[in-house]
Amino acid sequence: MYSEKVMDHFTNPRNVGEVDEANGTGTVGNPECGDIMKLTIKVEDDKITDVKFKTFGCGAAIATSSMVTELVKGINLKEADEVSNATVAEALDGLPPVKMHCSNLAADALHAAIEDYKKKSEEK
Amino acid sequence: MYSEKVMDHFTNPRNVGEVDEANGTGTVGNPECGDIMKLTIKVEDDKITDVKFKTFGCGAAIATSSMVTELVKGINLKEADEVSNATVAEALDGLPPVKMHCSNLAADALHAAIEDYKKKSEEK
Amino acid sequence: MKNIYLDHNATTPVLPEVADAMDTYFRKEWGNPSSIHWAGRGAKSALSEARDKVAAFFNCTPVEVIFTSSGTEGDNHALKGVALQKQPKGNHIITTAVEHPAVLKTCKYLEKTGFEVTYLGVDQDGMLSLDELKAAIRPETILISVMYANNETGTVFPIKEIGEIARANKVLFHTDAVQAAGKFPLDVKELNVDLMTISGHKIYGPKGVGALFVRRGVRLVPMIHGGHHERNRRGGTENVACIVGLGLACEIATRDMEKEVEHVRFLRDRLEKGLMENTPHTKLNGHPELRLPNTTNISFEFIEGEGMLLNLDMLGIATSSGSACTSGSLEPSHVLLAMGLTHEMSHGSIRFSLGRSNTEEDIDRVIELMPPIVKRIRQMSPLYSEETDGAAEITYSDKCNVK
Amino acid sequence: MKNIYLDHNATTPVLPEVADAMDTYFRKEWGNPSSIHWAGRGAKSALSEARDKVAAFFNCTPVEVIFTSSGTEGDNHALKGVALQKQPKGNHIITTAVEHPAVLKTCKYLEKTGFEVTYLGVDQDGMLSLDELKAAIRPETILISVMYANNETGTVFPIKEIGEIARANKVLFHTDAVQAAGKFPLDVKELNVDLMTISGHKIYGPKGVGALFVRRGVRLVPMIHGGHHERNRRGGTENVACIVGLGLACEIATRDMEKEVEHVRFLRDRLEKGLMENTPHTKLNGHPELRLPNTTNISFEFIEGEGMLLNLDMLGIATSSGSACTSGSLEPSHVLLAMGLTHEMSHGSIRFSLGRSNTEEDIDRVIELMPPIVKRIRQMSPLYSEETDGAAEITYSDKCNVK
Ligand SMILES: Cc1ncc(COP(=O)(O)O)c(C=O)c1O
Ligand SMILES: Cc1ncc(COP(=O)(O)O)c(C=O)c1O
Repeated sequence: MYSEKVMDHFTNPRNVGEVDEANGTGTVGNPECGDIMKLTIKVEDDKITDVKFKTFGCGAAIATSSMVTELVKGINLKEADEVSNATVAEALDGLPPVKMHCSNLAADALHAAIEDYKKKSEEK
Repeated sequence: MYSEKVMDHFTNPRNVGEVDEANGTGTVGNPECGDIMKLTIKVEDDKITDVKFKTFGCGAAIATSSMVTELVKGINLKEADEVSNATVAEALDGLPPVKMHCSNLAADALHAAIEDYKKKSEEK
Repeated sequence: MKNIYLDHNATTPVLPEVADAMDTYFRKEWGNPSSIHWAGRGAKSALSEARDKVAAFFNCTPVEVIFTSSGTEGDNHALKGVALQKQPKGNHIITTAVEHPAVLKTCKYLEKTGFEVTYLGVDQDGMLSLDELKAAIRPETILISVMYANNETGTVFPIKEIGEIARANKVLFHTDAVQAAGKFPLDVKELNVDLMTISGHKIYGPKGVGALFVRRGVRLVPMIHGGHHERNRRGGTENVACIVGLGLACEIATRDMEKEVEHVRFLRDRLEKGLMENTPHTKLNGHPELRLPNTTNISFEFIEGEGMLLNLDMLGIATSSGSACTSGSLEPSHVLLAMGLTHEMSHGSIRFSLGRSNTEEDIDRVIELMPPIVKRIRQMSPLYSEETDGAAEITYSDKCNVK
Repeated sequence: MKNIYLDHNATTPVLPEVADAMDTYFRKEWGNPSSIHWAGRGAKSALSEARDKVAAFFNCTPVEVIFTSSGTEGDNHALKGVALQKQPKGNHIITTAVEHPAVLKTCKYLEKTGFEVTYLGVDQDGMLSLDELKAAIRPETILISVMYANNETGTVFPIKEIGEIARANKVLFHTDAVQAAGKFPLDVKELNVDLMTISGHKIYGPKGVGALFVRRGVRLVPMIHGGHHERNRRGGTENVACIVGLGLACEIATRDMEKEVEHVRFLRDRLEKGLMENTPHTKLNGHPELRLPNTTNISFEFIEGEGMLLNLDMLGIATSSGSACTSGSLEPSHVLLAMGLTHEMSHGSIRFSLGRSNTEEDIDRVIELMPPIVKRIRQMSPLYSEETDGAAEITYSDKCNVK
């Protein structure tokens, strides 16, 4: 069902957990929808220096979460803004059609975390 | 599908043809119904001394025709009157349910032939 | 004495390679294709390979294939599925008087539930008229269902032309290609059909499996509701082994078609000629040219088919009779009656349908053995006079003995 | 590493003796049972023997058995067949909220076509209330359809009592016995049922075949119209080989039932105990006693089922998850939701369903391998806090990411 890359990220997920001293957090989804993802980022000089995830969801949800953390670690916010659901799915060599919705979660969580960071920095 | 007795009577039908100098003929059925049977009998002293059949119909129709001729050859008219569809079917060790209607033909033809004989003798 | 099977339109033997392929899915890959664990994966990919093969057979895409449990289910699903889906738009269906019971009985049922059905007649060769078809189309016509080839006579209908007419009138078109499969290419694009039914056991595959082509965009009300199988179009755990068998049978049918058609046509022509030359009072039923290459249907005057069939069977020769004494009365073939045959002639028909295993010797034996059988049964018939070698004089009673 | 199959409620392996019996009907007796010649006779008598065996399984007469292409078809046929037949008399059907989709989706369809359906709820053990059932019966109620045993939780309903209620109220009663077959005797007389569905592949027989018991005198509108098959009740050339397989599977199921039930119950109890003792935050789903002897369904809090399933699969252990991400959204089990579980707990369920080939070593291995999997996935879950070994504080967005 899943590509090798998906299974790799599912089996050995990268960047699980919560970033110490995170300055941006994105939580998307809720139990009624099925999937829940929480992404924490640390942004320094407009760059995502650290990122971690915690995900409640199916194999695809975990793999996309893991993949999105890999994709954005070390890049600047502007580049991160451009990471879309399609980017994540592609990086995983595709997802089964019935699972495509899961890849929405990862990019959404990322953008929510960036949003949160920006809001917080404005407040400062 | 058919009992051994049916197949025997179908394969080696007894008394096929028309009785020479028959004094009773019964024809029942028509092409629309499917089966047609013509029974000719020779009655002497109230006794069926000869009987023959010709039948257009399925295996069961031929077997019942053959069987009815065997059943009534040599018996008197009163006994012949009592030969029913059930008698014929029983004598053949039964017929498949879907073929039960065929056994109606043989007894009907017999009774029609006897009727015909009686009518003719009255006319004399 | 070797048995000779001449009833391939009733069913065909399963090819050994098909049986071998299926075996794996009973003994090793018995998993449920809906399971995502190891046990289901083999079954799932087998299903998808079989779907590819059937799609190639139809010249369509795999998502346009729905697996069914028989040709009969395919016909039912196509007709009822379209009828119920389109009911708000129209209630008129056009079919022919010579369809298989899978279509005819379904139409009779639909008539009871508010649909109107036109049954197009056929001429003495069993052929329909395209003009009559065109004239039958109304604004409320939602479906035309015309079989590709007739199972009893082998007469082949002009499917491509009917498809064009249907398309020009924006009416959906279903064809029952159960008998045409393996004998003609079933190119749904070339043929302009929207729905097409096939059945495994007529093409050397297993019984109890078939496929329905449904053109992308054509929506059907499902007939069997349940899980997410077949993209929500047909519920029920898939018969993986039989579907694998169907897929392979389709592949082999395409591979061998040309050779097989040539083979059966040669033998069929020889049989037909031999039988008709050796026996007086016969009539060929079906179109002289536009006919399945393996089928010959002959009426033997004055006698009834089952008797011939039983006699042939005793000699190991399997054939089929147009006359079916199944439902309490000796029903003559609705196909032959529609072609204008009398009841007697309809009752007296025998269908010989050939297949890949038949040989010239088989055929010559049948040609030799048939005339004495016919002669013997004619001698028993009240409709036949031996003296004149013709019709006997007989007056019928008008009452039927059937209740 | 030996694979361990714990998903017998999804499908069972075909017994080698069943596969052997079927083989004959692909390779030797491939005839059409409707043919009266030599080629059809073997198939015909095989069909009749299989029917006798299935009738013995139901404790009914052979004419009360209709062969189908799946449990799903049986359920559809029972529901739609009764509904359409009885439509003039009434339009109300009673079923439960926890039926298989074969019943639920059919009811949803019937609702669209003018029927009213009452879906009885269940309590936290998945049990229904007979009082609620009685209260739901109305003058226009034509059918009660309640499954014998639930496929997800194994909860067993009081069929005999429901049958008595139905009979007392002169309402027809159908039960989907697909999962109960082989685990309880299916005596239709004892149970007071009018219609009962079984499926071959849940009792070590083939997929794509099933049977529907229809009590003599109960008339159904046919679902698949066609030839005279199954006494005009279900058209389509019979899947002789699969039907033979079903017949033998029924015979073996009866023969081995007692032994098998004892075997799987022992292992299931061991597994259940082992899993729940070794892992905190678990919940048993289903009735503690009135449950299939082979089934245990456990929710692991804070995590989602597919992840566990995939991890188990990587170790060769086949199970099933109540959470199905198939139709574009992660759907939690309708059965578990009906029992009052939260969405999280429904998502976190795993079903282990045992069968005859499982061993004590299998079970002990699963008991050992499961806790680290659960731990690992919990560590990834935003709902779980390792520090407190409990629920994490988290605020949800209220928008779903699913379109
Ligand atoms: C309770 C129940 N009913 C019906 C079915 C459907 O049977 P089948 O898989 O033969 O379509 C199943 C199994 O999937 C089941 O568990
Ligand atoms: C033309 C035609 N349509 C439909 C069918 C039905 O197919 P099946 O035997 O698979 O039910 C048959 C064969 O019986 C057929 O010849």
